[in-house]
This record gives sequence, C-alpha cells and structure tokens, in this order.
Amino acid sequence: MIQMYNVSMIYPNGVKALTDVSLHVRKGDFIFLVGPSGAGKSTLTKLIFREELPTRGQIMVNGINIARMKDKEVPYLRRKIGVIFQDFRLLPNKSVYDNVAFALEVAEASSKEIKKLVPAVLKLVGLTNKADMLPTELSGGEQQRVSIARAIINNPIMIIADEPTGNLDPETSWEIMNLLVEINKLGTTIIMATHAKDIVDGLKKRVIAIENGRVVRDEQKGAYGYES
Amino acid sequence: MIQMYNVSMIYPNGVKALTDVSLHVRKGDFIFLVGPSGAGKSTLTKLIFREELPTRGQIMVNGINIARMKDKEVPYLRRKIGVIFQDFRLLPNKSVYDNVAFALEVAEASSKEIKKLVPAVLKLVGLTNKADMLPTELSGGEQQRVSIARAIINNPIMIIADEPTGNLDPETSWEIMNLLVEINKLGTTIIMATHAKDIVDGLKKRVIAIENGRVVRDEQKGAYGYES
Amino acid sequence: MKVRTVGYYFQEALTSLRRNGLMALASVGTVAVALLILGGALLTVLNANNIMKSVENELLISVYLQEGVDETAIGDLEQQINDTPGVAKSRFISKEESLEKLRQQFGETKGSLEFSRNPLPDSFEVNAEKSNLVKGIADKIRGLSGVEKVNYPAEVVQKLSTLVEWVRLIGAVIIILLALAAVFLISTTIRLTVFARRREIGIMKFLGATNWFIRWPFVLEGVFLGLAGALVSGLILYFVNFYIVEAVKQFPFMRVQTDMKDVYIILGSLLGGGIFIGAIGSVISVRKFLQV
Amino acid sequence: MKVRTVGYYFQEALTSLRRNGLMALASVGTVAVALLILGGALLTVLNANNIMKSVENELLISVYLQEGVDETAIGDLEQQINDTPGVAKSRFISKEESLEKLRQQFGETKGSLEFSRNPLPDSFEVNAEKSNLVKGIADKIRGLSGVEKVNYPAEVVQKLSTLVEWVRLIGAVIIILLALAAVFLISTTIRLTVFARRREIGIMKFLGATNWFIRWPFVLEGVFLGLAGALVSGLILYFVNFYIVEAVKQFPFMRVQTDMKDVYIILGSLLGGGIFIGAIGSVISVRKFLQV
Ligand SMILES: Nc1ncnc2c1ncn2[C@@H]1O[C@H](COP(=O)(O)OP(=O)(O)OP(=O)(O)O)[C@@H](O)[C@H]1O
Ligand SMILES: Nc1ncnc2c1ncn2[C@@H]1O[C@H](COP(=O)(O)OP(=O)(O)OP(=O)(O)O)[C@@H](O)[C@H]1O
Ligand SMILES: [Mg+2]
Ligand SMILES: [Mg+2]
Repeated sequence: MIQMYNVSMIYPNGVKALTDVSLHVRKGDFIFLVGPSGAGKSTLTKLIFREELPTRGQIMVNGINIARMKDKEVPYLRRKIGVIFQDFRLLPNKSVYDNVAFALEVAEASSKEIKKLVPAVLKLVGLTNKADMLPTELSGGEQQRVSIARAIINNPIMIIADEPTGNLDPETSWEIMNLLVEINKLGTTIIMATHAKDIVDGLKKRVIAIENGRVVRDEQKGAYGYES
Repeated sequence: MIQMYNVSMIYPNGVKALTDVSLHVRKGDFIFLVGPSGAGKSTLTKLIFREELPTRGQIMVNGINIARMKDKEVPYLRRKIGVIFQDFRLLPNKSVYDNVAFALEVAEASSKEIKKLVPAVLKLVGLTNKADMLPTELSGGEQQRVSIARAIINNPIMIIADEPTGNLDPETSWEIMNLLVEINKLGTTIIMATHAKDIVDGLKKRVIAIENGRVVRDEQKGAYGYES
Repeated sequence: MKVRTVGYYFQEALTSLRRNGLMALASVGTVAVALLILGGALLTVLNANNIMKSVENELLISVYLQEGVDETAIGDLEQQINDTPGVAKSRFISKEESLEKLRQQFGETKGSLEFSRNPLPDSFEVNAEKSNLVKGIADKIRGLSGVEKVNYPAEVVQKLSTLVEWVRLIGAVIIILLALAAVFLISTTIRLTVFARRREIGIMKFLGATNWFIRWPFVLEGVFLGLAGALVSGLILYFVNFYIVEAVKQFPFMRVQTDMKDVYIILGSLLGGGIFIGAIGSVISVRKFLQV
Repeated sequence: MKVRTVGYYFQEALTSLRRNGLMALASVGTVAVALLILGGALLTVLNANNIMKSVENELLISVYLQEGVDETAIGDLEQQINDTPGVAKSRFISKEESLEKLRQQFGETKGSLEFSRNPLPDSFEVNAEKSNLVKGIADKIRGLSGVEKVNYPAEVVQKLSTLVEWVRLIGAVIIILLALAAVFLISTTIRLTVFARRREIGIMKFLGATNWFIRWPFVLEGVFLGLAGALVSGLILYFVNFYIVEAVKQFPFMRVQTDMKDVYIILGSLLGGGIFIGAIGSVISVRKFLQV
C-alpha cells in the first residue's frame, strides 16, 4: 500500500523533519507511529497524502509515485485516504453535519447517499445531538470526533490519524479505537500517530518509533516504549 | 481564591454546559478537572477568566465578583491568570519568541525584563532553538509548549491549563507536569482540565470530576476514576 | 459535473453570502460605488460630447459678397460652397435681411438707421461639420469669385477645436483610469474576502476537492456580488442621468440629443463588466490559495 | 502609557504592514483611488467654478442713449449706472467708436459703410457682478432719463444664471456623494483587513490586553495606510491639475484664475481626510471584535 524509499524532508526554514526514512506498509496494516514531540510523526503522515512533498526519496501510495503525480490527480488520491488531523481542520462556517457531509460532497456522492451515511457515522462517534452546531460551539473532544467521522465516512482505503484521541477521555478514546479496529478488520489500512501509551500497549499492533526524524524501531505487536 | 455559588451556564444555542456548580478553590491548590468529552470542563475554566459569563450564580475570583466586574477591569484580572488553551490560541503572525513575550508586552513590562525572561521560559519548555519560528512551522506538541510558556511567564497568581499535555508524549508530559508542580509549590494556584489518567493518578492532587455539567466528585488526593 | 453538484455550488455560494453578510454587503457596496463612478464618468463624457457637438454646430463662417453679384452668380456660389469638403450646410442672407437684423439690434427708434441706400452686402452663413475644418473651409471660400470677405470667429474656432480634442482625450484618459480603478477596487474586495477564508480553501483541498469544486462557489459568489453592485449602480445612474438630461435640456445652447441607445449600451456594459469582474476576480483571488 | 509601549505600537503596526504586504498594498491603493476620484472632482469643480465666473464677467448689458444727450448728462448717467446695486463696472462707448467696430466687422472696403451722418447712438457697456442680477440691473437702467434702449442677452443670461446655480448644486452633490463613497471604500477595506485578523484580536483580549493596547497598532496602521494613499493621490492630483490648468489656460474664454491656495487647501484636506478616515476606520472596525 505504501512504500517509502530513503525519504528526507527538510522544511523551507531548514528544519530537518525526516532523514532517510524507508518504510513498507501492507494493505490492512494497523500501525502506531510513536515518538517524542517534534520527532516527525505528523510530517510523515503529511507526506502520504501529499500535504508536503519530500525533499528527497520516493514515495509510492497505492502503486502511484506521489512525487511524479500530476496536480490534477492529487484530489483523487486524497479522497481515498481519510485523514484525522491533529488540529482537526473543520470548516468553521459549516455545521457538524455539513462538515462530515463535505467529504462525500467532494466526491460528488448522491444526495440520497449523503442523507443515509452522515447520521449513521455521527451516531458512531456519539454526536447525533450536535449535528446542527458549528465547530466553535463544540468542546475540544467533540471537534476531534467530528474530524474522525469525516475521515471514516468515505469508506477510504487508508485512514491516517494524527493523535486522534489527544482531546478525548480514556473511555471515549477506547470507543474510537475499537471503531478503528473494526474498520481495520474490514481491510482498511490504518496509520495512527499517537502518544497514548495505554492504547498502544493494549492493542499490540505494529509500532514504528520515530526520533529526531529517523525510524528507530519497527516492531510487529509492539509496545509504546522499548520492551524492558 | 475562587468561590463559585450555584453556577449554571447555558450557551446561546441552548446547550446546558454547567448546572448548579458550587466550588471553593483555596490559594495554592492544585486541582485536576476530569470528566468525559463535552462534560463542561473547558466551560468551567472559561468562566474563571471571564471568557464567558455564567447564566446564573456568582463567581468570586481573588475576592472580586466577576459578573459585577466592569469591562475595563477585565484585562487586569486576566493578566493575573495564566491560561493554557485547549486550542493553543497562538498569534499566527508572531514568532514563538514574540508570542511568549506578548504576555509581558500586554502588562507593559520593561524591555529588559522581556529580554531576560523569555529565553529562560523557552528553555524550561525545551523550545530554545524554535524561538524564531512561526506557530504554523511547529509540531502540535511544540505549539502546546509555546502556549504553556506564555501562560507561566507572567508569574500569575493562578494557572488554568486546559488539557496541556494532550499533544505531548509521556516523557515531555511529565516534564511539563513537574514544572507545574514546582510552580505550584511557589504558591500559584493551578487548575488543570485533563484526560491523562496516568498523571492524575500519579500526582495525587485534588480531583474534581464533572459529568454532564455537574460536579459529581471532589476529592483531596484523588485519582482519575473512582477508587475501585 | 452532476446536476446535484451544481445545486451544491449555488447553495454554497448563497450560504456563504448569507454567513458573510457584512462582507458581502461591503463588496456589493464597493462594486456599486466603483461602477457608479465609472458609469457616471461615461455618461458625463457622452453628454459632454453631445453638448460639444451642438456648440460646434453653432460656429458660423460669414461670407460677404462683392457688390453687384447677380442672382445666377449667387446660385453658382452657393453650389460651390456646398460642394466644399467639410461644409455641413449654408444659408443665403440678402442685404435686406442683414439690415433688418441690424435695426433690431440697435433699438427700434425710426430714423436712427435710415440710409440713402442699403450699405450692407449680401452674405452666406456656412456651418462646418467639425470645428477644426472651419479654417480650411474659410480659406477655400475666400478664393471663390464674387466673395469680398470671409469672417469666422478665428481664434475662438481654433481654440475650440483644440479644446474639443482635449476634452475628448482627457475624457478617454479619465474613463480608462476610472475603469482600472473600478477593476482594482472590485478585485481587491474579492481578494480580501477570499483571504479571510484562505484556511477553509486549504482544508477543502486536503479533503480531496478539485480546484474547480472549490472555485465554483467563489465564482458564483463573485458573480452575484458583481451583479448586485452593477444593478444598484445601474439603477442609480439611469435615474440620475434621466433627471440631469431633462434639467440640462432647458438650456437652448445645450441641445443635448442624448441617444438612449448609448445610455443602454453603457448600462449594459456596466452589468456585464460587474459580472465579469466578479467572476474573474474570484478565480484570480482563489488561485493563490489553491497551491496546496 | 510607557514610552516603551508606544515603541511597541509602532513596531507592531509596521510589522503587520510588512506581513500583510498584499493587503496593505490593496488598502493603500483603495485609499489612493478613492481620494484621487474625490480630489479630482473637487479640483474639477474648483476650476469649473472659476471658468463660470470668467464667463459671467463677459456678460454685458448694452445701454443705448437717446440722440442729443450732452456730456454732463452722460457723466450723470455714468454715475447713476455705477451706483446701481450689482453693477461691477461700466464703460462708455461713443457713437464714433461703435461705427468703427461695425466697419471692422463688415470687411474693410471703403464706401460700403459711409453714411451722411453717423446713425449709431452713444452707449454704455455694463458688467453685472453676478449673472442673476443682470435682469434687475437692466430694468433699473431702462428707467433712467436719457436712456433710449437697454439690451442684454436676455434668455442667455437667465438660463446661464440658472445653469451656474445648477452646476454648483450638482457639483456639491457629486462631491458629497464621492466623499461618502471614499469614506465607504476606505472603511470597508480596513474592516476587511481587521476581519481577517478577528481571531488574533480575541486572543489578545484573553491574554489581558486592554482595548487601547489592541487598538493602537491598528489605528497607526490605518493612519499609515491613509497617509500613504493620500500622498499617492495628492501627488498625482497636483501634477494632473497643474498640466490641465496650464493646457486650459491657452483658451481665452477660459481665463482660469485658479488660486494655488485653493489647490493646496484641497490637497491638504485630502491628506488630513486620509489620515482621519484611516484612524477612525480602524477604531470602528476593531470595535466589533473587542467584545470578548
Ligand atoms: N510547516 C513547517 N515548517 C517548518 N518546520 C516545520 C513545519 N512543520 C513541522 N516543522 C518542524 O518539523 C519537526 C517535526 O514536526 P512534526 O509535526 O512532524 O512533529 P510530530 O512528531 O508530529 O510532533 P508532535 O507529537 O508534537 O505533533 C518539528 O521540529 C517542527 O518544528
Ligand atoms: N461556544 C459554545 N457554544 C455552544 N455550545 C458550546 C460552546 N462551547 C461548548 N459548548 C457545549 O458545551 C458543552 C461543554 O463543553 P466543554 O468545552 O466545556 O466540554 P469539555 O469538558 O471541555 O470537553 P472536552 O474534554 O471534549 O474538551 C458541550 O456539549 C459543548 O458542545
Ligand atoms: Mg504532530
Ligand atoms: Mg475542553
């Protein structure tokens, strides 16, 4: 599903966010990206859906070389990837319902489909009674859940989640994680950057640890810290 | 330091965020606010520094009735309270240094003081080498630490922290918590809304649990969940 | 592009207009003001041009004939004058007619202007097509046989013809400048509107929206803004023009013959211009924020 | 307010201008365009007014005297005419002078205008102070003894006086409208600039900034924008006015006596207006977002 070969990312201001990263992600993988603050986790995820282009190296997503991709093709790649952003990125002028519906709108889904799917997904994340509110009228955790709903509604082939439980209480976090595990079981690849030790240790999935822009550990059934 | 009497908060859209909350916070307290997503934790903190006015009830902060306070006096109240916002609220056009310096600037501190204090605080949160960057050039955790630095630099009588470690790895989280504990020891009251079970359980401070807008538990040396 | 998506575009544009009420109003206002000024200038120049033309037509060349030129010679002369390139029309004035005029000029007391014989000459009054042709025509006619003297308000004519050229030139320059200013104002307003929503555009891109999917609502919004502004300014101009033309028509030396077709063309261009600028302004303004 | 804080305000304003480069440029441009149009209109009306005045001065009342009025009576009459309220000046023209003029008018051929005795009357040329006084003066003079007939370009005078009033009125209305438009455009621009930074303002408030602490940089920014725009428009207007006045001066019937003091007053007001609008616009625009 994803192949990275010697990828380096240097931001315009000179910060070396990633250095020489090589990775293989198979279809159906469930991966935790862990590492200290500023290690480069978000940068790695941004490369996959082409928010940023790598300074060096090759990235293949779903068989397509991302660097060589035409600008016109980028939207179609992005529609196949559901992204839960660290900073939510909700549209401020749209209600919760419209924010979630937007992912379908973008893919020109039928109005019937939208009317069926959106309430169902809102129910999954527990926001049915907040459907008509604006993002600014939500608590932090509620905003995060809207962003989760939007990421999964499109039935994507891959979900990228950047600290999707950072603003959630343990109980809600586990509900969301169980949801992601279910989705993963249906074949969707999941890449999740997180600091939640409990969750990583509890689920025993593949763990990729990044420090200072380098992959320092890549374990199947791994834990948050080094097994000690 | 803070007295709340039968405080209720209903947002304009009709959401009952807090119902009949009464609280006493003494000077030097270290309080964890816990509760599920959307319980009303952020709303409670917003009432203290008067981001919102309560629908009903009285709030005294530092001996002043907040509802009766004149608009002109509000800034002086806020300068005494350091707030770490859940959504960071960094000024997008100012560098990390200027964002932190702004809290001093607002209080018309001398340029000498600013030049002395800002680098020291940036060092405390581990951002010395990011001083010249803009917030958009930072990782989520780095932004959170800027917001922490800004909240503590003014030597406030009270710090309100809304999930200050949501985007931080466990190690950095503990560094920040230790910092807050130190500051607390010097006499600063600290109120922290959080979902970090480890931290709450580890520090054994006063815990106030909110559910559905009501205080359901208020324990000295408490834990995140009910002792079971 | 599905019908449903087109519906979405319209809905988006309208919702955005409603949500950004104040800004939308500001934009419509700016477009209206810009087009009002531009349209006002266009109509002013149009009317001024018509006034100028009527003033030009008043400029007469007086051709005085020699004593004793007979009727057939006068007929010949009239033919020759009318054949001179640039002559709009000519009128023969007999010496009797001239004397009558003179009498009227200096009061009516009998006797004060009684001559043994009429000392005034026969003459022609000649109108030129354009004021800058007057001198040439006068020189040509002076050479014709039977002509004693040709008079024209020499300095005035020359200066007037220069003035008319100048007014036209300055008018054109002013209108071009105002048109540029209008385009600038409108596109600035749209740019600021888009700028305030740059983050939204970025988010849409990250969710897999194509550029045109993002652009369309903005373009429609721009079109609505441009249209609304143009309509407001158009209506105001129409009535103001109407009243001013009516008022000015009272003055005999300002026989304004403003063709309503011209007015409609100007108003139509304003409308088209407003819509076009609104749409193009949106496309250009959005472009910068689509690069993600 | 400490000196250090004032320094901070200036620094903030300048930094913000630099960071929002494009928007700042757009604002300056808008201010410049708005003031340019306004100033242009002011100068046009000023010049037109001067032209009008010079045209008014050309309007003559011709007073023809009866035959045989003697020199002392003429002197009396001159006195009486000059004492008539509204008369600017008068000039006596003897019958000989009149004849000379007439001769010049109809060619130079001797003989054609030789009379047994001069049939033309003595006359006065009288200038009125204002065109709408002409009729009154003429009526008064007509009643004086020794006056045979009083002529004045009756219709023209009446119409002209109405026209002049109209031009002044319309000019005033247009200028007021343009001034409103300028204020509107400038304040809109500033409002949009502030709107794009509404979040920032909220954040500052939450950090304990007083309203004036937040306002000052915006006010200074507004002042800079207004100043820059006013300077640009002022310079352009100064030179355009200069060239146009020079060009127009060539025409004798447009003896424009534009007092440079008036021009400086207009340019000065533009500058002051730009700064004022910039500052006030900022204060008003920021106000809405200070309510947190
Ligand atoms: N747009 C940007 N421009 C410049 N530097 C950036 C940008 N985004 C991130 N960086 C820098 O790149 C490094 C890696 O950032 P990244 O966001 O990938 O970290 P992260 O692992 O997601 O951290 P966190 O857990 O705090 O979110 C950081 O040092 C950050 O300062
Ligand atoms: N500005 C607002 N307008 C309307 N409703 C709001 C607003 N802010 C919050 N709410 C609602 O009030 C309730 C409490 O919100 P609050 O932000 O206090 O929750 P919280 O305990 O901080 O949750 P989290 O842990 O997710 O941040 C939620 O149901 C939320 O939807
Ligand atoms: Mg990150
Ligand atoms: Mg909260």
